[in-house]
Amino acid sequence: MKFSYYPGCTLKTRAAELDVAARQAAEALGVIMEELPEWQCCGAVYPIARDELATRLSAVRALDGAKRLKNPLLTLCSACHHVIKRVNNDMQTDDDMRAKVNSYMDLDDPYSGETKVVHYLEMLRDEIGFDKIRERVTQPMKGRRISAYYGCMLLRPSTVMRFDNPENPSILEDFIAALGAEPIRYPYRNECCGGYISIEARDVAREMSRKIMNSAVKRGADTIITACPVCLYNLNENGTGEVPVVYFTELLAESLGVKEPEGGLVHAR
Amino acid sequence: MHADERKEAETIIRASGVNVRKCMKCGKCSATCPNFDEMDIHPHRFVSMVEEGDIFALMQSKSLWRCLSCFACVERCPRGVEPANLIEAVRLEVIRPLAGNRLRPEAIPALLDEKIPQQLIVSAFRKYSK
Amino acid sequence: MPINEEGAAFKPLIVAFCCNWCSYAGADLAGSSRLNYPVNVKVIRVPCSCRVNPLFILRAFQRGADGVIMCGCHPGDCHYTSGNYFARRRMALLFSMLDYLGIERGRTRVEWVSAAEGAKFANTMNQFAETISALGECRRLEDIRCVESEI
Amino acid sequence: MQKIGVFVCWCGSNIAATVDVEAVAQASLSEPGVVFSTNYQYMCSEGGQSAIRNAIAEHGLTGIVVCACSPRMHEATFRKTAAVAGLNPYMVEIANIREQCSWIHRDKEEGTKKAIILARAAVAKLNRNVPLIAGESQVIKRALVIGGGIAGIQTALDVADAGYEVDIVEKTPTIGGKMAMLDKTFPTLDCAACILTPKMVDASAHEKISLFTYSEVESVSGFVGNFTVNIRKKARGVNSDLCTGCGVCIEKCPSKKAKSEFNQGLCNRSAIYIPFAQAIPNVPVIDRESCIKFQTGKCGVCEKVCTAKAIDYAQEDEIITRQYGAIVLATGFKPISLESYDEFQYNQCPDVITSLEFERICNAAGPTKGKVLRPSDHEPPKTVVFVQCVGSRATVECGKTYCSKICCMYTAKHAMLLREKYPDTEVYVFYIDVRTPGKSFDEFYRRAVEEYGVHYIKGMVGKVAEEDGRLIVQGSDLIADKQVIIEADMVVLAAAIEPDPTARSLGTMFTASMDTNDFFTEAHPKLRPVESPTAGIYLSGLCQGPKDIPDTVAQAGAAASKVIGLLSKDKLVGNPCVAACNEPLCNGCSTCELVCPYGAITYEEHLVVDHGVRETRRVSCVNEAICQGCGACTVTCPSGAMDLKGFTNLQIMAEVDAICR
Repeated sequence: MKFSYYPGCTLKTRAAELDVAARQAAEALGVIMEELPEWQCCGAVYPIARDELATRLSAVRALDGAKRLKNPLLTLCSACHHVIKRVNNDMQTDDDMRAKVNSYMDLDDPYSGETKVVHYLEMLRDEIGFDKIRERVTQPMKGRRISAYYGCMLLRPSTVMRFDNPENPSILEDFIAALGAEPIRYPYRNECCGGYISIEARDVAREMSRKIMNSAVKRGADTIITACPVCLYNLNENGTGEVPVVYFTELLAESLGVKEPEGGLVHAR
Repeated sequence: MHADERKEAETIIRASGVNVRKCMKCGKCSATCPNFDEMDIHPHRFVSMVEEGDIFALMQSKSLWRCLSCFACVERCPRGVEPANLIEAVRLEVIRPLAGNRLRPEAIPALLDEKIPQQLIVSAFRKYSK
Repeated sequence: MPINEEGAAFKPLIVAFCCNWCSYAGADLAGSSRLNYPVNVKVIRVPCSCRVNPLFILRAFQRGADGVIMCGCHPGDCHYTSGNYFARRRMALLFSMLDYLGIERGRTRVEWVSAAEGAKFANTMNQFAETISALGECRRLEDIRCVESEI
Repeated sequence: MQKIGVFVCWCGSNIAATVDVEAVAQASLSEPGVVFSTNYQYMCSEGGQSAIRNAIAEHGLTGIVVCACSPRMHEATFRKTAAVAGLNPYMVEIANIREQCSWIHRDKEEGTKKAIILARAAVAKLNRNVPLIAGESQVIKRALVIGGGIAGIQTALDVADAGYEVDIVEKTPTIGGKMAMLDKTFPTLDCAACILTPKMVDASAHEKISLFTYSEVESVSGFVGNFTVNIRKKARGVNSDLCTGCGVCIEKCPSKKAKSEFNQGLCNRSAIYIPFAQAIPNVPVIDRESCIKFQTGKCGVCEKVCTAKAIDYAQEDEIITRQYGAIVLATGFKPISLESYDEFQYNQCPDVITSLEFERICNAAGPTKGKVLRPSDHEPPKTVVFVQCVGSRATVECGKTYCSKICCMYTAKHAMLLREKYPDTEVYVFYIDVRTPGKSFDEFYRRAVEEYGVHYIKGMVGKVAEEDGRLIVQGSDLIADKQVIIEADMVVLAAAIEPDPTARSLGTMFTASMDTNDFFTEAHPKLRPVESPTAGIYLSGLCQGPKDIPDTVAQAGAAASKVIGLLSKDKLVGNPCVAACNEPLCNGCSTCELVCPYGAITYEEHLVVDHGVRETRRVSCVNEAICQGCGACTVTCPSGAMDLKGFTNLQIMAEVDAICR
């Protein structure tokens, strides 16, 4: 199983754990993650406005890079996945946008959305299968009560993202169960953590993050996992601090026995 | 309506790709918004004010900087109206002209802590500046 | 838009065969919903799309039609249970033969329009007229004797 | 040579505004055969019709062209007019210059040109018309009603009371439908069972009505007045003739884990069951999926305890073939699935329920004996939130674009009943609009607000979250421009309603057309609201569109009167536009027989005169009573012997020529 991999800027710096653990786990699962030879920051927010052209180009470059290598494009950071998947959708469905982008990029072979964009979690679910992962787990997380925090970017808008049920997602819970832990569901797992607002109004992000964390803790979670560096930052820095928030890949690498345990749960506190 | 304002309304409708006339005024967007209390003009009013061409008031609105683009309103709207897209389009109208930026590069270092992920700064920058 | 010799904008002549139960009712609904479509679309009512003899279509092209469209009930919804299936197969063969004779594929079309699809009828006619406008006049099968005898 | 009169209608300004009617009348005078033309404000009015009759007499017309609205509207009218004046009704042609001309074209010059051409085409066709005489066919004096809810029951009773036999086919084990599940009915608050069960008993006791419950329509053939229908009687596993309805089998059945369909899955039932106490017939059914005997072969308790020896595990489905003159579709509705509305947590929280579930909870015969209790902990709720328009008026994929019509009223009813029974309970209703057009309806809703103190909040609910055993309802209050958070104990969702899923296959089977929402379409939305466009098929109740019980009963009666009108005729005048074989051209190849969907074509040895040679040949013969006039045979005939009266090859060719000239 081979993918072109788009790590994104944050995974090279502040969220290196997300990236490193993902690579370790992929290796153990026999998945080849081939980092795109050239990539740029995706821009972190999807350019909603239809007259925004330049801000779409870096995503298209990544998509076209994977197309030339004839690979599906694997993403890991929620924001990157959101941006790249939606820009890809524009290239598939918006004739006007496709024409403008292609005339700007001047590619030998025009790009029109041929690349399949796959999030790491989708890869685990659809390509490998959680049953297979359950078999590969060497250090099952018995007795652990883990909550998943989805955030916004992976789920919405569901008509484009097609990731999971946007109001009652289950992919991370299935993932947690596959690792041998007990998934703890709570109603705010798809509510916004505040995102970039914390740069301007930290109190707003604090209120939102606390509501999320409180809800999970009340139901007995001992850890929260996420796929998004901003979500992790907000929950850890603006939450109640009652339970650790880690990347899902860290847990994966740990239970597959390919990661030193001490690097895992004490992260970022 | 002022001619400039009418032009702004047209730009916003074009750039957002939203058909405001589809709105049936049920208020589910405002019911859904996680940051409702921080906004002076609420999502459902954004839709009706764009429909009425009341753009200058929207351009002054605090809501522009409080919408998180979480897409909950887009997801749950029963008629596919996409209020978040309208807010984005108005925000762009404010920051696109020179001196419209809300966030200046010089201001950033003071805002940082050592754990802030790059992605957060980039998103804030993309949302608040051009 | 193509311009003919007189300098007027070319308005293609389109003959539309519509079955009485679905498509003709759909065309009526387009009318009662006041949906515009080109004036040169002329509808001929037949009981069922399977009543459309290929000869009618050849005749239309022979007499100067620029495009012919046949509309019927959606597959499975034929008032006579199976008529539209016959029609679909007949037209597939006829259109392929017409293509061979030089009547481009774009000039012939089969579309299923139900009695509830007034908007679809109008849209279909608009698109079809646009396609044919782009193709220009169709003189390939025109019967020269008819034209001369009229002079 | 024909003597044709052309009559151009103004239709008030509907036609005259965009078509120069005088010019159309003048232009048609130059067409071959036309000897007279005129125009008039309303051709379909008595004045217009008498003008036609006079002209026929005065000018000795042999045919008329009426340039007016769609032939689907008034062709029949003008044919009658012609007949009164002594003209064969099939010597009438309509040029559709309203729906297909004046209403779609804004430019008067262009519109007039097109109208002239359409008139010319009609004249060209009429020049080749010949008088046609319609055949007659028998009417079988029995009606079939599909669906045994209030719509089907009412239609059946009305038809049976007029003296005709009626069969009701109902797919579930009992008649009664959705109304049997309801508690009270708006706006009078009388109990649904009290008004429905007597009707159910009447239907089962009526000597003219036969019930086929737990049965489905398998196939149909024939045409108006003469349908043949195969009905599949599904195996109950219980012999209805022997069963006494004592209920011992139900009591003793060891498998009691199946979800009760009648109680909306809020409680369980046994594998052998009757849906509810007043079910008709009072004969149990074995649900083979949950029956231990059928699943494992062991058990047989019901057989042992049945003193009447009515249990019959070996019973098989039975196909019954019956003939009918008329068929009524009364297939009803169901609430939509709330799978895609997880923001309301319907699938996650047991205390988030649908309105139909709430009906069962309110109902004295329901799972809680009429006490309003939370499904999760059987505690009475202190705060209840109703959410309206869940899935109605939505253009997104998972919703329905239409208004479900009944929700505003039943929600007001629920709110009122709750406040009456439990005055301490706070009741909130989130609404987008309150729609109460109906007799005493708005007064009813106002009573909920003014007398019962129900809190109506204009806005929608965005999210429901369960925290500490309570439901946090986050909604908007558009009047106050606020987001409100209500901590509730129960949330009731007014789910949109949609046609029963079986309607789709029945629609195909009966060629009864449907709209994009799978509601059956009526022959005319205003003037023929209870007839399907297919002759002999009638519509009753919610299968035609959202409606409440009073409307349903009214429509059921209307459908019954149409059925009675049909069944009261001894003979039906057929459609004379049928296929006809030109025998000298027929070579007896059988191709036409193969494509005929009705089996109307047979082969007979006939004496044929071909170019002066008399010989006996095998030729195709059309049974005019069976032929429906689709024309499939005419196109398939390799020798061109088959033609369709009223739509002959020459007629259609003439139209093509006229249009392309």
